Amino acid sequence: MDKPFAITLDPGSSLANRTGSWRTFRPEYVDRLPPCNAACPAGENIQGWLFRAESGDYEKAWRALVENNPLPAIMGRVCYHPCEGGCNRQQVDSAVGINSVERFLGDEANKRGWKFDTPAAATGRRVLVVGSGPAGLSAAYQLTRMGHKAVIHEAGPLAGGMMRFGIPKYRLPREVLDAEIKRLLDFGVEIHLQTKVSNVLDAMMDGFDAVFLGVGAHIAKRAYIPAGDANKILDAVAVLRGMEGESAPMLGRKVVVYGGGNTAIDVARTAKRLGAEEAIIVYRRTRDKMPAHDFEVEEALQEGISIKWLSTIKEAGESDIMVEKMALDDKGFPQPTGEFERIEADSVVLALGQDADLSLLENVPGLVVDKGLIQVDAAMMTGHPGVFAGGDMAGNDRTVTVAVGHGKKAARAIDAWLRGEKYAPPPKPEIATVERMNPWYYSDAPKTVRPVLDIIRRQSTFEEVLGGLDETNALFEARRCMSCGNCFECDNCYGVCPDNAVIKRGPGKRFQFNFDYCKGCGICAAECPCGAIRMVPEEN
Amino acid sequence: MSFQPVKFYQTGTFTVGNRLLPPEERSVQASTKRFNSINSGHRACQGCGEALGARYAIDAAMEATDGQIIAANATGCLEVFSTPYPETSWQIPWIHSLFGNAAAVATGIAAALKVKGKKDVRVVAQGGDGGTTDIGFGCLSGMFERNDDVLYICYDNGGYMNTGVQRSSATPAAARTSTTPAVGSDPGNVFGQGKFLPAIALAHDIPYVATATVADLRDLEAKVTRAMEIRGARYIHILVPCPLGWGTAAHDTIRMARLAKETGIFPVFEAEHGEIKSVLAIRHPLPVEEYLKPQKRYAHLFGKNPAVETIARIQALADKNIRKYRLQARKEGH
Amino acid sequence: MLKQMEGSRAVAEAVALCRPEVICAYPISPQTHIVEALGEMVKEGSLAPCEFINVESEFAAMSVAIGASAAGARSYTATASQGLLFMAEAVFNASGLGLPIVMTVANRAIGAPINIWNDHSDALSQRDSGWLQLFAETNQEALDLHIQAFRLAEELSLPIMVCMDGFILTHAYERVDMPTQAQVDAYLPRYEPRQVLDPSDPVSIGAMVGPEAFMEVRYLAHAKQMEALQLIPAYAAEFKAVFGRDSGGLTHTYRTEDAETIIVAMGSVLGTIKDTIDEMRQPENGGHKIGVLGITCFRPFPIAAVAAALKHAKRFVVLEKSMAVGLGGILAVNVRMAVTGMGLKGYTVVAGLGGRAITKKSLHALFRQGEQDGLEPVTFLDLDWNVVNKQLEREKAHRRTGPVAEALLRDVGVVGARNY
Amino acid sequence: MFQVRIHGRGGQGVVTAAEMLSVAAFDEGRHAQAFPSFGSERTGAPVVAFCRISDREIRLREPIMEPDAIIIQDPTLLHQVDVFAGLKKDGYILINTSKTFDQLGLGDFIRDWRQERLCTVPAMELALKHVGRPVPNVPLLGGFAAVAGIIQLESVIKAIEERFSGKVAAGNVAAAREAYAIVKAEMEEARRKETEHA
Repeated sequence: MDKPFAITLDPGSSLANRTGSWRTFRPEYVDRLPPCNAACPAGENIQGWLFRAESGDYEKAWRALVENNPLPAIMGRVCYHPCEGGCNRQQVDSAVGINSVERFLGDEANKRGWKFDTPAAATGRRVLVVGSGPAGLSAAYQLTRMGHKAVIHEAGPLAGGMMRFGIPKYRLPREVLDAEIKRLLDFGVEIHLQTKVSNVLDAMMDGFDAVFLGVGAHIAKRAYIPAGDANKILDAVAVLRGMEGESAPMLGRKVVVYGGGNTAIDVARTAKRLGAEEAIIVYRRTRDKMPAHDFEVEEALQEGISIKWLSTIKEAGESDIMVEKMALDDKGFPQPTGEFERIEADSVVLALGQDADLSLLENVPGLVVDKGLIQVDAAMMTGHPGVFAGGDMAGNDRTVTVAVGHGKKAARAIDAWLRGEKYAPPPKPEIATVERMNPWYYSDAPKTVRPVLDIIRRQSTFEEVLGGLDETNALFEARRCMSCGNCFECDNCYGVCPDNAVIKRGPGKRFQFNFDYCKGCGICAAECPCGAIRMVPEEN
Repeated sequence: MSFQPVKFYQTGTFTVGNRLLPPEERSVQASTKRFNSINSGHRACQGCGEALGARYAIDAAMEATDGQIIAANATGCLEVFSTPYPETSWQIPWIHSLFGNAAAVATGIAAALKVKGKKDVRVVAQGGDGGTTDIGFGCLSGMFERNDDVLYICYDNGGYMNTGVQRSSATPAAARTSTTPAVGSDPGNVFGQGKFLPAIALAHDIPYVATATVADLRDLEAKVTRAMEIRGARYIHILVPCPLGWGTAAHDTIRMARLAKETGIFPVFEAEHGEIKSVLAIRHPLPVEEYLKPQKRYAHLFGKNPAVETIARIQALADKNIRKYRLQARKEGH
Repeated sequence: MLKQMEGSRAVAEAVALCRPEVICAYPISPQTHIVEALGEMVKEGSLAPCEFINVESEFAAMSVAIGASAAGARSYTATASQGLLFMAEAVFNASGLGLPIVMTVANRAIGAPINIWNDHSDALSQRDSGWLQLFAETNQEALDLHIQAFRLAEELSLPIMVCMDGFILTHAYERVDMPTQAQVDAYLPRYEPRQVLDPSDPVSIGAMVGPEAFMEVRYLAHAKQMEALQLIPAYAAEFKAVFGRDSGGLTHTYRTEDAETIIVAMGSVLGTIKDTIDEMRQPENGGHKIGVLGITCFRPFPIAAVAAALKHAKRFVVLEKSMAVGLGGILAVNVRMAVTGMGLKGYTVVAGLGGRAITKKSLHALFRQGEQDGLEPVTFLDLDWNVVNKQLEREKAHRRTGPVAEALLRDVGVVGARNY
Repeated sequence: MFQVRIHGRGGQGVVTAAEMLSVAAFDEGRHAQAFPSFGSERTGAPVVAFCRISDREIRLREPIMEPDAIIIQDPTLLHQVDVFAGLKKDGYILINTSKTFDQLGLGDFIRDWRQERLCTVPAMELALKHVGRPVPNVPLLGGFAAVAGIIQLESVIKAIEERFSGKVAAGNVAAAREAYAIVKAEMEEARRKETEHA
């Protein structure tokens, strides 16, 4: 067309004008550390596996999950999910039910028979793992992935450690535990049961290049309570371990549990299920000071367990105990009041904590033990080169999740050590705090409530109390993830750029900036829901 | 709601797109095949809300008509930054005639298309608030009352930004502009003046009137799409923050639009034949200060001696909008 | 076909024969009868396909025409006086964008004081708008000029005003030869726009052009008008071939062969001037050597044709229905430009403003005075000096003399008692 | 060239009358130019229209200041407007009235005029009778065909039929014919009187 000069122009000719030269700040895509990941003692990439679960690809999600934790079905039941405590979604509505999705994925794996990915080529190195609790299993798994041979020596008759002998069935059905252990065995982890290591250095001589100790803390702490002959005083470890034996422990009609930790709750709830008419927890402080998790306390109360707050047991008689009332001082410590009360009790179970059996470490040079805990460095190595430790024996934060984290960390350190290197964890990116995000974009979607077993059956059977999510709910829950700090391809940057300077690269490939036209306004960064873009000054 | 909320729990319908949505539920802007009706290389300020709003709207119109759009543009920022000789950013047939005649030019185009039997080709007129509510008001009203087959889109940034931020009849009360400076006993724009053109459009009983902001892309696209399903005079009034004129950070453009809507300052609704059919409810109610404070044009209301009464008057205006248009926050469904 | 009809109707029928596709109308006297007639034709379906749009202002009328023309439709509107001024911004815009709109201007005075009667102030106020301006002497010519205008406009991609005296022509019933549709179709090809808004070949029309190219754009507009100086006579010749009538062209001379004095004028007053000249040329009246040059095309101004027509005369008298306040004439300035250096005596006569009748009687006196070089450089025909002087004295004497127009009316007497 | 000036009031069809007169002349193969007084006067206001009839092209565009004939559609104008301005003494006058010139108070004024050129016709009554509306313009044209002899009655009737249709056309034709007859009779009477005087 013979167009009029200057007044009429050909379409889109402004591409000749490179407005990128206007820019003084440039946007940059980043991956920030989601607070859930940061909070996970096992170091799971939660956002990462949720991201895969969101698209309904549960197997991929599970595979991403088990890179850091081989026990998702267990974890999805027994983990106290500090991730959810860190979840940014709490500031929108409520935390994402990470734990329930994890359980869904773990169960799905068991149901579908998913196996771990083939390990790396064999290195020919052998590592002895002492103890088949979560720390040991985690270490053995990670070592196996890296191509090392991991051999577990377990003193007990069954693998699982405290997961089997400390956590009641109604919280962790044994077939779940067995299934995840079996997957590890199939993966190439070797477990020798009823193989107690009494001297670790001797055991190492048996062709091992390193050792990881994860013996746990199985020795119950005692408290002195004057007691008549007839009164039954038991410890919680024994009671819970007894549950795995041929016959259940005899606790009587009225059971008193002494202590305020999760174990105390577990015992009381177990007692109730064993037929006790009354299960009473006696605790010296108040509910808000109680170490047990609140939701467990709540569940226990629902099941009819009563708790005597601010009380200590002074003596145990034949069929009752004497309890002294306590009062909190201004520092929050309980002080005796001199006020007493008698409570009927057929048995008293002490749940006052556990110590580790460190006898196998006698004569190991360089090793340091402090307050019953073996001391390790940042790479989980003890004072003795080549001897690593983790789990309950190495810390006071005694959860399955912490143990799994210890095992993984130790495995990575052992791998480095075997290569004559020192393990250095990769630098952690900055945390994707909610201030770095634009949470307005997330629609209101309250957390899904997991099904809970009805109260009657909870008082009489060891069926699992907390149910799992079905697929729809699990998907819903996964999709509540805000993907903090990590691009989830919401197209916002692509859409909100006034200069069309964002290139959409296609599914899974995220985006890139077209710096020919980007003027550096920063709308993309401001409107990125998950905080995966930052503005940096242009260099001169 | 003017659009079917997407059943997607992560970000609902608020983000531009999402990898998990089926393609047909994604926004036009999410598509790699979107038209980019206004292309890169335009000379709009950093963070220009109007450039963004225009691309949102025209791309949606292009999508709705399979690319059969002709646009008439009033003089103003949009025109100046998009078509300085020898470059144009427009990828669609586009004409700029004058400041005050975009609606009439569009009427002419529509008449030409009708007489030539080109039923598929649709006409959009667009202008800023000055070109729409002031100088172009006569032509616009004429286009409305004749029910000409034109969609008129007003990009409202509350002033004559092209000429250096002067007051228009869409400038909000108390706002500072070059012609309503923040001096004297009553600084900024006068209360009780100005007009809300969407309401005047409603009074014409035209088939379709809607408001939108650049902060609710899905809503905006749904409205443009709906408008293109209808024949006759249609009007969409889009709030497009102006970093220059409002004195806001370039990156805050969408945020400001969002705050305008969430505070009730700017009611977002949709009407057919003079009757309001739906409103975009406030999601997270906020006091007007949240909207006013980031803007330098309201800076005189804050500082050492905040103009409490003035802020209260603005809050009252927002509250009135909330009552009048029933914008109260309500529970979001899944 | 010969018909006795009103000028407005004749123009409307001629426009209809040109198959306009979009017509926009806003009422203003004295053009209303034209668009009323067209509106009826569209409404009853005899003019189809055509969109007739009742707009809300002249500004909108021109704007609608701009849009329609840019979208490839043959577009037409009509206006006058205040209406033309009200659309002025769009008038300039239409030519700037190179859109071949044809507009009838039913010439009328411009207020204040408001006045609905004929003069050329309106069209001449737009002389630099970039439009071509053609002035009709008779209704026949008005009709013919419209047909030529569409062809010219579309060939040049420039808009054209066809100017006809308000009331004097628009409302006059007289004989016209109305061409047939076949004739018009043979003369006027389909509109092939130079630029068009079309989704299949998008362009941006109406870019902002800065100092680097604006002069060139303006020059090109000038060059187009210069081109029109060639096209207009050519199209008029072709018109004659098809329709058998001498209509249009740049200028028309009447009895100028041996004229020593040539009157220069535009529009319908040429008829009265011709009658006067015929009478003056009668031997019994002294056989005055006087003739008249009619300017048909005011823009582009036919400098060469005017110079050629005047070169053998001794003097020229420009009789114009317009006025450059503070200078004198508008047409006269243009004519003087054409005869620069030719050593002619030239006089400007402002006449007929606001519908003041231009009578043969006055012309006889005026022309005789002109022949004897007895005219002031700028003369106001039939000016009531009595009234003017009274007011001037009043203003000298008092500060608060009130509005001039009203004061003059009091002096002149009651409007209703006006002589016809 | 024959020049006619028609006086009346807004709404009485003054301009239409001038136009129809031009059409009648055109139908006879002559040139004619009809035009109004270009005012914006409203219903009831005094209105003037003009018509020139000639065998040659009419170029003159000035208002008719020296008419050959005057048609007065509304006799109440006689005392308000100088309707006779410029009319020569041998000119024609046709007034819509059922009164005589004397009764209208014009006796002295027309004393030395050619009496057979001065006619009245009750056009309003004829219009009401035949058309049913008080529009005197068409009957007056019928009367004018008689009085001036410039145009034929048949041409007027043709012009009526071009302008109107159906009942209105028929009524107007009848009114025009009757007016023509009335005026013809008046003129005969006047001529007879003049002959008597002579």
